[in-house]
Amino acid sequence: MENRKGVILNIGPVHPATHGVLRLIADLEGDTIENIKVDIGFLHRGKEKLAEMRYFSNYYPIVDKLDYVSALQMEILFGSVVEKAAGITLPPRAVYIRMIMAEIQRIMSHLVFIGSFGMDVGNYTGFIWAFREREELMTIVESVSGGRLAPMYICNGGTFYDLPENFNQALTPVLDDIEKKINKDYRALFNDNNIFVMRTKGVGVINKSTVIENGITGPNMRAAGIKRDLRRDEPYLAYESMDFEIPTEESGDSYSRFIIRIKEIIESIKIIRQALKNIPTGPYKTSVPWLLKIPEKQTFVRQEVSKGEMAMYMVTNGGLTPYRLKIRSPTFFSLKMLEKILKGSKIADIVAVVASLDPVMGEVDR
Amino acid sequence: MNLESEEKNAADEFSYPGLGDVIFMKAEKFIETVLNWGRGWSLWPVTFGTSCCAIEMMTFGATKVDADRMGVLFVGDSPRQSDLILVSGTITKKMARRLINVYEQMPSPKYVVAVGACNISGGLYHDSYNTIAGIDRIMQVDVHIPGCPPRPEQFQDAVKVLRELIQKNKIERYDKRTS
Amino acid sequence: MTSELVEKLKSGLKGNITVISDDGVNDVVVLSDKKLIKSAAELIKGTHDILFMLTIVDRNPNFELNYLFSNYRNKNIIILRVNITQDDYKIDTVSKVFPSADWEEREAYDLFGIEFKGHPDLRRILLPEDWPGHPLRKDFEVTDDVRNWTGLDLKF
Amino acid sequence: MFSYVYGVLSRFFSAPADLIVTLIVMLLVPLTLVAIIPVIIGWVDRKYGARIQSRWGPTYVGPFGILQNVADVIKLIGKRVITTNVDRLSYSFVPIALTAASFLIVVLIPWGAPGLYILDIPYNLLFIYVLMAVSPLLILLAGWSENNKYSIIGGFRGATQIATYELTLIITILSVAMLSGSYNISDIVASQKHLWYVVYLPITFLMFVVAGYAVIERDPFDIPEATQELLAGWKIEYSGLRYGMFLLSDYIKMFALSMLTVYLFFGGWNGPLLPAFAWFWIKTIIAMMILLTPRWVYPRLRIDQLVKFGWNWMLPLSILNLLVVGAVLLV
Repeated sequence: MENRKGVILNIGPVHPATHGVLRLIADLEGDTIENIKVDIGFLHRGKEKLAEMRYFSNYYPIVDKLDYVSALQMEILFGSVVEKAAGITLPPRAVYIRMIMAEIQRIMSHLVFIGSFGMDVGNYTGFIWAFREREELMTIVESVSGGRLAPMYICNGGTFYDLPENFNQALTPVLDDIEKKINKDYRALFNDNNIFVMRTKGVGVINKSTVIENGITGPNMRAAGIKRDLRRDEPYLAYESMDFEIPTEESGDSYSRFIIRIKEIIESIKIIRQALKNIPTGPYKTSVPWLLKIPEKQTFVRQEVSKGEMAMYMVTNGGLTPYRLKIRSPTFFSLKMLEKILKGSKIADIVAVVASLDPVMGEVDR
Repeated sequence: MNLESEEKNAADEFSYPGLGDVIFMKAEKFIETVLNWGRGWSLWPVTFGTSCCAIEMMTFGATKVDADRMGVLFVGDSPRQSDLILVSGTITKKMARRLINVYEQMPSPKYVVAVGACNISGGLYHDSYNTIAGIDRIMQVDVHIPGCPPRPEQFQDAVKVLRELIQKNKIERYDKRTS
Repeated sequence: MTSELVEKLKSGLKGNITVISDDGVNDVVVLSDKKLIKSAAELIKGTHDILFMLTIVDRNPNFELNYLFSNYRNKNIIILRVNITQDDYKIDTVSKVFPSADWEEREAYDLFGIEFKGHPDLRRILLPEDWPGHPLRKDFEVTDDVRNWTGLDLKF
Repeated sequence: MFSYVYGVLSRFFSAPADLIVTLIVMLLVPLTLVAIIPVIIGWVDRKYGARIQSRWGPTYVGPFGILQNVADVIKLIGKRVITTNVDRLSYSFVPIALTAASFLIVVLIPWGAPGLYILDIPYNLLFIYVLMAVSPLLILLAGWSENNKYSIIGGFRGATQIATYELTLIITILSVAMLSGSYNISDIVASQKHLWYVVYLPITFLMFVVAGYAVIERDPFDIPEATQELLAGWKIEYSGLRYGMFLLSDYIKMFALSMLTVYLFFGGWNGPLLPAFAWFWIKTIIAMMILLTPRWVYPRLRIDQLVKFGWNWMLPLSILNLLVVGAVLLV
């Protein structure tokens, strides 16, 4: 970068559009990006070290803050790792409760995506609307778990509480409302909005080879045309008995990444409706001692969370705490590619592309 | 005898404020009251959102609570145009200098709200190697919001508390004159 | 398919491997020598697309590296386990073969201090350049000094 | 209006004093307007945007939060100013110049009834256009003087954008002027007595609104100050009262644009039954509400898309439009 003519612009870590604390160092020539570097780690809170200091049951609140917009999915993932290592089987009702909560959380996470994507391309109304719909679901999560962003609902061997009475009656109208609004209001504000399409179509194209090269997973991968979803390919909770589609798009640009998430919300609503119909009665947890001892073992579990394939690799040595817990975050892999796909685009595209990848820095930096 | 004369001298030296002084003092106080009224009702924040609390901060700006009602306008503009820094989220050691940097760029009068358990005592990460256990270690905080993360309504409450402090002129900053 | 890969690895690496479990989906292959990692990665490249994750376990004083490879076509996973001993914490990079290993190796360098020979851009990724020590090692203790340090003196 | 006020005041004051008093009053009127209009429009904007977003907007300060912007202004007045390495002269000059421009707009524009001017000059439409479009130089100067990377990028963007759309704006104004044969707003309004120009010139009207939007830098054309990209763009280093001046001039321009739209295309104060004044304000408020809407509905354009659109479509179309109008007039 010695003989440059332009400006080096430092975007972030405190910037309205960097979704927390992502830092991008752009080498500019006028309004065009010559070169860009990604700097992460501003939210590195040492969660993997903290896992070695916490009991298995006491690590859940920290797991919540991994991907804080889909905290329940993180809890479910960690719960599955512990249960697989300790050989605990879940009662069928707990499986269904977990699946319903995971899908609710997926919708909420995608709504945050829609909102922040809208705001980042300059549409403040989209942000407010998405958060309005999210708040309705948040009320449901609150009534189930007592918490909002960090619900602390999953425990070893099931869930802390059973679903409340009238859960079905409370959830169904909310789902109907969201489905209606996505098909009408959001379509008017985003899909049929010429300027929105102009800003996002053909911007930040990630093709199949880039996906495979960087190990990108989740909606960003499906937007590039690879049909893969761990819920279908490697079913974990009760997903194999559910009937749902895996939406894919071909172009791999920011617009298709947006469309994928819109479609996934609809599929999640479908899953929740089926699960509500088929949910078995019975106990919602098996009793597991609070202080769990897991023998020497290496356990690997991966699940499809809202950002992609998240995995945990837990090494235990017979103690009360994990000996080592490695967390694989999906966005950690997709951020690297920004250096490649942003070259030659305009400053305004940085914002649109970063938002379309839906990074959550809590999960990237861990 | 000695004591009496001293008292007498003190009485002689004490002078009542003249009419001009009174008017000046009253006017100064009035101007200060008006300014503080404006400051209390127009708190534009720097959204220093680093982690989980940032999402609740965004909810605070969205429909349910609507920060705009009490004059908290999320302009998202530069620190130069902001009065309030909402430090929402864990501050890591890599971030600490950036926080101070942003804070120093804000023109005074400026106020600091520390959001969440992480910024009060370290919270969940009190024994982590890379976080700052409470931002009181590096800056002066006016209002703390407890919770992990706090509810949006608590943000509203914090703004109310801060406004009352401002309007009663109870905020003393040690760096009042520096910037 | 993976057991085919195990056979391929066995022949390609002249038997310098031990297979722990062979259930067809979740193989753990232990390499006897860390110099073999590059050729092993090249053999795996044919059937697996990405380095899914790289888990490092501190078996004080040795390190155990678990390379977990995955692909986009099926649910096959292979775990390649290498031990590096305390004489030097160095190993060949696989980021030339699997580009997705780039940031994972930087993270391992950052948090454990393992040097990856031939890595194109081996800098710290999560912590600042002048952060002292490698925190995820077992001998790094979170003392009060570490906790009370505000990090304001960090340059980077 | 000057002579009217002079006539009224000369009854109360003797020979030299009456002129001075009249001058003071004539200065105070636009100053008050400059102060009050942004406060009201700012409140309307915030409240209207909030309702679109199913929020409430300001509610606490005053009835319906109408004093919210007063509080903002008071706060901005009491704010200290920090600057680092700025070019002091040009840094201080830009907000004052922009405020002066908006002050002059208020002085020159007619206020909703025939003859209700603060100052009547024959070519007031041209003058108002110049005052609205004077900003590219000032924006570039501001961006440069602040000595900040964001501000200089914002400054160049602003200069590019406004320079692109100024041409379209003046050509659309030209076609209206050709049709009416005058650059005076009163004459233009008078010539629309029977039919509004929006019927004759629908394309011109659309182009006028779009170009006007781009020139006053309102969303979705707020590219020079794009919050999510450049924080505040060319305004980034301004704080306190100077920033307040920018907000003020933005809203005055917004208001002037909606007034001009009514004057040029919707017949100004012409209308049956109701008095002229009422007609004008009804039309202006409707126009303003419509013009306030796009900010809350559209995302921001990218600078290259905007410039391409300007040079490839807007300018050729406006020239073609001008030629057609000229040909029709000749025939």
